[in-house]
Amino acid sequence: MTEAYKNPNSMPRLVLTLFAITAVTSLLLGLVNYITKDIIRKQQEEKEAAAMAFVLPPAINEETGYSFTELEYTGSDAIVEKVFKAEDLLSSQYASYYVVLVSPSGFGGEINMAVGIDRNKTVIGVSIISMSETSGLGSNASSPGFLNQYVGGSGEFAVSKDGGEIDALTGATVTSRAVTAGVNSALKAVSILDKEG
Amino acid sequence: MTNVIYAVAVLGLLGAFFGLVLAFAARKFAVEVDERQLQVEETLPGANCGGCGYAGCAAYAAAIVNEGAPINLCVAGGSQVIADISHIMGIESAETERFVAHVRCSGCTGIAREKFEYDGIPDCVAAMRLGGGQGFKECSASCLGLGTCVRACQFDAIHIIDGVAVVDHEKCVGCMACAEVCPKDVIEKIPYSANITVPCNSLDKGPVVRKYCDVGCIACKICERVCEYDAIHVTDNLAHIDYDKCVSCGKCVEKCPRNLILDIRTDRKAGEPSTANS
Amino acid sequence: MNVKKQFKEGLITQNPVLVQLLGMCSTMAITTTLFNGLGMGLSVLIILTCCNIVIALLRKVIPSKIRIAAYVVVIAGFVTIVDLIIQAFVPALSSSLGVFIPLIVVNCIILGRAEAFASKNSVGASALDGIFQGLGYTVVLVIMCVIREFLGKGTFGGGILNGGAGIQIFPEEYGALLMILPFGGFLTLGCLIAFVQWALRRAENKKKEEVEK
Amino acid sequence: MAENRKLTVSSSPHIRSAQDTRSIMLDVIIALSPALLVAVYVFGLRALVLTCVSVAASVFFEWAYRKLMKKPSSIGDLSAVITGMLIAYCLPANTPYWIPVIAAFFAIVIVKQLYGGIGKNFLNPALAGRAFVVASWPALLALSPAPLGYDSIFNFGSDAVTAATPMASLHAGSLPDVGILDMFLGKIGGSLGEVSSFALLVGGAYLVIRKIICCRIPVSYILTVAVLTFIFPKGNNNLQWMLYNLLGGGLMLGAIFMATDYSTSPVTPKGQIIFGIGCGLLTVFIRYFGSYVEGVSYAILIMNVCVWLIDKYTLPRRFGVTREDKRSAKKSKEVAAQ
Amino acid sequence: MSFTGILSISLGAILVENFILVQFLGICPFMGVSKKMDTATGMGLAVIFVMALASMFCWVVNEFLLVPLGLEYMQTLAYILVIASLVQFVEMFLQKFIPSLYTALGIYLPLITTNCAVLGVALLNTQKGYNFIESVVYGVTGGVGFLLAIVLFASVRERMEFADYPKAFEGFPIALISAGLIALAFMGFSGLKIW
Amino acid sequence: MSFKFHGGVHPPDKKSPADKTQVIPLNPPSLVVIPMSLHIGAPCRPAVKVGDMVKLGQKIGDSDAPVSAPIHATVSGKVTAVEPRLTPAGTMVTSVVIENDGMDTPCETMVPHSEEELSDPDAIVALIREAGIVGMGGATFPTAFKITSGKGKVDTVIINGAECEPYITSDYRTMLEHPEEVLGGIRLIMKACGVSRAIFAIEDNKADAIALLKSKNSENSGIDILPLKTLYPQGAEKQLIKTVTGLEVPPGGLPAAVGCAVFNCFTAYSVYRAAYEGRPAIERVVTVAGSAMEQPKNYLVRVGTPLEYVFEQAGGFIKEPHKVIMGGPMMGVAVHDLSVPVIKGTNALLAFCEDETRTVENPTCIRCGKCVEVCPMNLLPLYMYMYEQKDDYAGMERNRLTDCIECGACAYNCPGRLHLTHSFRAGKAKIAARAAAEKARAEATKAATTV
Ligand SMILES: Cc1cc2nc3c(=O)[nH]c(=O)nc-3n(C[C@H](O)[C@H](O)[C@H](O)COP(=O)(O)O)c2cc1C
Ligand SMILES: Cc1cc2nc3c(=O)[nH]c(=O)nc-3n(C[C@H](O)[C@H](O)[C@H](O)COP(=O)(O)O)c2cc1C
Ligand SMILES: Cc1cc2nc3c(=O)[nH]c(=O)nc-3n(C[C@H](O)[C@H](O)[C@H](O)COP(=O)(O)O)c2cc1C
Ligand SMILES: Cc1cc2nc3c(=O)[nH]c(=O)nc-3n(C[C@H](O)[C@H](O)[C@H](O)CO)c2cc1C
Ligand code: SF4
Ligand code: SF4
Ligand code: SF4
Ligand code: SF4
Ligand code: FES
Repeated sequence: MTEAYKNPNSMPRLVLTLFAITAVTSLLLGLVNYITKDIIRKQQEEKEAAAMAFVLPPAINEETGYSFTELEYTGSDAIVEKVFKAEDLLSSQYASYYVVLVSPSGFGGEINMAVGIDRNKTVIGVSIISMSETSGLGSNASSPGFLNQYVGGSGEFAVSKDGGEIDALTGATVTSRAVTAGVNSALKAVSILDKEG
Repeated sequence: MTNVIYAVAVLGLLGAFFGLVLAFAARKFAVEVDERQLQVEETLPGANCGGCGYAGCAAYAAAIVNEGAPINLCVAGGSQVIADISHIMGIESAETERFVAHVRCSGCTGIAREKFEYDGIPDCVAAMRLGGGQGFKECSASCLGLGTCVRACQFDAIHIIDGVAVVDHEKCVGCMACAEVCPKDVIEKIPYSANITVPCNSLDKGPVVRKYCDVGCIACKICERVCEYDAIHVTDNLAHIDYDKCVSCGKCVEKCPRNLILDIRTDRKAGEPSTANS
Repeated sequence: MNVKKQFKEGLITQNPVLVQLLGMCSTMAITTTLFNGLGMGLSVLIILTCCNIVIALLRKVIPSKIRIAAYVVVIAGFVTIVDLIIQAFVPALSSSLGVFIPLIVVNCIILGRAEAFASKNSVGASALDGIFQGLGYTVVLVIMCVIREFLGKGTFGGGILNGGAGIQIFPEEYGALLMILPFGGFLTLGCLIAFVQWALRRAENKKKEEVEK
Repeated sequence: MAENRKLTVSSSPHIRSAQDTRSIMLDVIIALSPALLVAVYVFGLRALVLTCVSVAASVFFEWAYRKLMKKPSSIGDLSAVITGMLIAYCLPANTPYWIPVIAAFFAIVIVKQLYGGIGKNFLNPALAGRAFVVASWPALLALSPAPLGYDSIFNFGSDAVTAATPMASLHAGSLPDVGILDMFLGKIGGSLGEVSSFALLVGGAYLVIRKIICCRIPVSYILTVAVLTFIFPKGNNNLQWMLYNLLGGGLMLGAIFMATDYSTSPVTPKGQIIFGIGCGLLTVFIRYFGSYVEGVSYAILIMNVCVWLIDKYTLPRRFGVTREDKRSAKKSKEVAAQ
Repeated sequence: MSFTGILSISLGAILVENFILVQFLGICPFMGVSKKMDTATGMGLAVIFVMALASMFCWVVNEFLLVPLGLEYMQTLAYILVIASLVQFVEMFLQKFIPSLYTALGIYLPLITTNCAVLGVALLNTQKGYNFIESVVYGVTGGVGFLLAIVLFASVRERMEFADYPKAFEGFPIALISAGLIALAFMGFSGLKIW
Repeated sequence: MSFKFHGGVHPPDKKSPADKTQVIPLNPPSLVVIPMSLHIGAPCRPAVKVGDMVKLGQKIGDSDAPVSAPIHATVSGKVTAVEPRLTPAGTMVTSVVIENDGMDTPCETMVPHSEEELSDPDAIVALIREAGIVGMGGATFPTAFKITSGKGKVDTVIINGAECEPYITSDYRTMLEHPEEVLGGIRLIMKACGVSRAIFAIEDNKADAIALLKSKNSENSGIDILPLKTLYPQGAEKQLIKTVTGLEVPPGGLPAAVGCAVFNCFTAYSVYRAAYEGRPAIERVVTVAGSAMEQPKNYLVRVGTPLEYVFEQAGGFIKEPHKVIMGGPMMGVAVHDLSVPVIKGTNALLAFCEDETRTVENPTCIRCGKCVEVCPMNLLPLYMYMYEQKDDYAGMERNRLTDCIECGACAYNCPGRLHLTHSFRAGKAKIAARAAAEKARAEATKAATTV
């Protein structure tokens, strides 16, 4: 064995060296992962929660905020990513809302957005988490002026060009349609869930 | 913590597996390769950047060893790599004498008469296609100064100055690519150490030369007479220097009635036109 | 060991991007804000230095047949570590660099230096090489970022200064968006290398003139 | 022989046709002017000013670059004027004046002169310049002003009423609400040089008659678009859909003046037809499936990139070698190989 | 796997998100091996081959080793190990058994190990959650996109031999700018969608 | 019916008013210089020495080589020198210089051949050879050899009356002034070639010549007079065959490969004169024209007459010429020394002033493709040029540079004013030089290995 090991191109030597290197490396990696994984998870959760809370009225209890529980979405709409039920547990008046994460495709790819909906299936807030729309055109979709058009509405939205009530962003009808489609999908998802129970 | 153990186990085994595969392949698929090719490959940076124009370092190494590709193509490696490769390939320029190209013509614009106005492509070979196949200068041996050689030189060592080609002896590596393309055969190879040159290529007799050129060799043999070292001889109406004998004393330079013979040290700095002649 | 020479090589005469033309993917892809550039540059610097050290240490042990595989594993290990750390502590950087952090593994600079330098030199020299080459890379990234960010968005120091928004030098609507798209990367790097080639040649000519005098 | 008479010697031929680069470019400028007249009529004098700014900038950059690089000046060949005109032609009339200046800089300095000037560039300078500014400032260029009434030629403002261009409606899959005749004559919104197919066709006819361009590229281009849009209409009126597609947008401008740009189109007859068909396919493809309303400019740019390849593989048939010759040669080779 | 799904992945990989011109993956070999049309073609074909293999193997490793054991964070390490070994194995195999193919393709293989596009395709497959077939399609068509880009680029570079650019731009600068201009033309495909 | 070859140009033909002027026999000069190579092929050995007295039409040079043609004295008088002299091509060639005694004493050999002799094809070929007749269309290929080498393969004789180049009217005037002789010559050539069909192809800008020849041509002569649409380079052999028969001569092949032989109409005229007048090829019709001349004229000029003498007789230059061309403006050779003599292929002498040539400082290709449009050989001149300028041999070969017939149509049409045809000449020289060098190298290594 030792004899074979001395020859740099012998089979055992090759195998053992590569094994040793990968093993040590993965050990190190495993350890680092062990340390960082919780931090990473927490961060992601916080980010999502922040985005979701953004589309809801301020939580009554500012300290704990809402608690979110993910509901199982059974519909077939591919735009809908996740549906959450948001509950303001500690408040005296119990409030519960839906937050739907949708990702319609816009001009430059998917638009990730969150739509807040109350029990009457009225939109209470729309926020864009991330998008890659053209800055100056499509990116104006994140402006409150545009998004607030949806707040308070329900049913089915459409862009004015298609005979609806939403004024499209100038020069960015594609983006406007996408956002509208996202809101519509969110509303539909909630109504399906509501029907189910 | 189990995750860490999994990690070590899985990846370690994966590593071992591939080590095994590769070891197996290395043994089963072994192909004889020129030892030098491996060495050259070692020497190359291994960046596989493709800057050499070959598909990666190994391909370039193979090309050097098998196809005699130039050894100076690796951009990433720099001069050290070139030196190392030349060491491996045994093409160390074994302290042989260095040669450079030299244009045997001083027929600058205004000094050599022209037969006609040439109107065409600035290329010596093209010019030779017109008006009888000798170009537009009266002297049939002269440099045409249209720079075909300049384009052939990879080292920016030859330039047209006042209508004749002039070699920059510092930059020239003596590859003679210029001479190969020159349709006039006026470029010769001289030792880098040579100081005295006769920049004329005309084999015509004196009176004929006088008619068309202000500096051309008229075969008067004065240089032959003044040379104390028997280093310059007129054959076929043209003076030739024997560089084995020439000691660069400069006597011939002084005495040449045509002011033709050139002392490179004083008369012409590399890349500058001849001052002695004008 | 010639620290000064290595420094000069890393930054200028053997600059990995401008002269060796390595690692161009990330150079062009992520140089849209100063933050990206600095983050990427420093990550590469750290990884490169670590890898150089480890590979210099192991250079006598690794058989040539599995050289590439072994190097790659070492590199990938460090890259993943850095990746995890960035994800944990600088999540913004992680999301804006995206897939380009794991891709540092195949960044030609790292493997290139491992092969060209670390596998042949002492640990100390390799460490220095890693630092200086990494520095050379970072500097180029930063320059690219500053140019592209300024022309593209009219800002300076995006992702870092002014609460991440960067200092607005002229209104964003006048920024040439294309400069932060792929085309801008190619153009900026092309012009930068052209500039360096021009400057190097000029310096060389000057030197030669002085010698001649 | 008289003393001192030095004759010139050159290779045959010793005579040259009168047509030179400058006269060709001048003809193109003439052919482009009807479209400018219509643009002024439709969009007001601002169209003229915009064109002038663009032309001046192009010529200036051409001159400045050559000066800076110590190369002989080339503005005399007038090609920069065409580039300038075409840059303006493919921008909306309400574009801010600094936009064409930047487009001209990009077109002339980076796309054209950096490669050595006329004939050496591989992308159409004007289109590349347009692509640069459109991608850089999309918000400023997304809208085109509506055509004016007869009385408002002296309109210089950039705040004219904007309206959806016919192309935008087509992109959305519906027929625009303007008449075919208006589209043909140019009383529609759009980039300033593209609105009047009539004026462009007049210019194209002039170019063909003067033998500046041959019809292969424009005809194969327009035919391809016509056939495709006729076969695959959105809606059920094939003919109308086809006509709107031909007349709306920059198809005529592109097919007649831009796809035919010498430097960036193939020179072989077969290659020119392939190029035209390629442009047509891509135009329809982008119009139907792409996010750009208008496919012409990118279709031409993409085909520009392929020109060298096309030329390389469409060598004309060798004189004296017929297709049968080739086939039999191949066969005999195979036989020999066996 | 529906036909339109495959079509849309392919179209995306070849045109809309071209690895080179849009995603900036694999620039080094793209710049390095594009001086001549035939070597460029060889490189492109080799990339298609390796990207397909890498997509396949990495998908398997991910699906059956990493995910079940919760080792997703090891992706990079595992993938690159797979790719590097695979490429080297294939290279040795070809050299021994199919020398003709080796001279045509094999010489490009080492260059591909350090090619961002190959690791990139594996990582993107995982990121996009593609299944096995989708992964392979993405790998192959991503390679086709690379081939398309590098062949066009090589033809443009061939033409540039006859251009006349300032000396400072000689070599890579002008090549980079040309690549940029091609990318500009390819912007025409951005946002392409076949419904 | 006629076919069309690809491309072609139509430069302003400028044939007027020379086409209206009668051919004037030019008085021979006091001294003629006759180079011993007036044709393609082996040069002749001088058969006279200094001091000899020679008669008009006396053979003064001949060669045994098959591809050659004898040379005759074009004046009577005394040989004053046999030495290398400058020729129109610019080279120095051994020439016989004869001092004209002004008598034009004819040589005894100058007798008409008998009808009987003229019925034997071989005898016709022999007399054509003896008369030193070579292609008068400019190529100066020995006509007798062309006939013999094509025997059996050729079924159609094509007579080239295209005269497609601007300015030149020498063939045209010959057709107008000697229609019967030309037709007679054609019949002799047909007989010599052993064919029964000849097509006399004439461009339609010579309508009256066509009409005249048609009226003189008998029904059953086997000669078809075929009017062609005017287009340059219709007169080029391959293109002419294509327009007349629709066949294409394969690359590197001879006209005989498609069963054709092409003769210039002045060649036919010369054959007639040699047969029926016994007059060898000692003179030819030359058009003298150009912007430096006052009146364009046609002269019957003796071979060996110095150009300066011709110009002088034609009224001298009204302006300093910038360029003097022997031949037409599209194919002709520019000469730099006016002491060179008229040779057998000289169909025109043109003296141009500065403004004619339209050269520019910086020729730049704009890729307009106009060269491609006009190239009669289906070539891509702009690419040939690009590769030639780069010395890229593979590129030149791919683009078939060696197929170029140097017609100049591309360069004529090029708006960028590139020296296209010149470049192709240089390219052919480079390719030939390289091939020669390679052959030498191969032979050297072969020699080395066999040793
Ligand atoms: C470079 C560029 C970027 C664009 N970006 C967007 C965008 O982000 N969102 C969008 O809806 N439209 C964008 N557009 C415009 C669309 O392609 C299209 O013109 C528009 O949606 C048409 O609708 P309109 O009626 O609003 O003009 C962009 C156009 C260009 C040329
Ligand atoms: C471009 C070109 C143009 C020519 N034009 C004519 C012409 O107009 N008339 C003519 O007789 N020969 C012309 N020739 C020469 C013919 O090709 C051919 O040599 C000649 O007709 C053969 O007859 P010959 O041997 O009797 O001269 C031309 C050749 C070339 C290459
Ligand atoms: C080396 C050589 C050999 C030739 N052999 C023949 C021949 O055997 N038969 C023939 O008809 N013409 C022959 N020719 C003449 C050519 O076919 C042609 O007539 C001549 O080159 C001039 O044609 P052009 O003026 O059209 O170029 C020969 C020419 C050359 C240069
Ligand atoms: C028929 C024709 C079309 C032209 N089209 C364009 C054009 O679309 N864009 C442009 O910049 N220049 C155009 N030019 C001008 C010129 O050829 C162009 O700038 C070249 O690309 C410069 O190399 C055109 C010229 C001609 C003769
Ligand atoms: S040396 Fe030869 S190639 Fe160079 S310019 Fe003179 S003649 Fe031309
Ligand atoms: S080509 Fe070679 S020999 Fe000639 S000048 Fe250049 S380096 Fe010297
Ligand atoms: S000179 Fe040659 S390339 Fe030019 S048109 Fe004539 S045959 Fe074609
Ligand atoms: S005619 Fe002249 S300018 Fe036009 S493509 Fe040909 S060579 Fe170029
Ligand atoms: S850095 Fe991406 S291929 Fe080199």
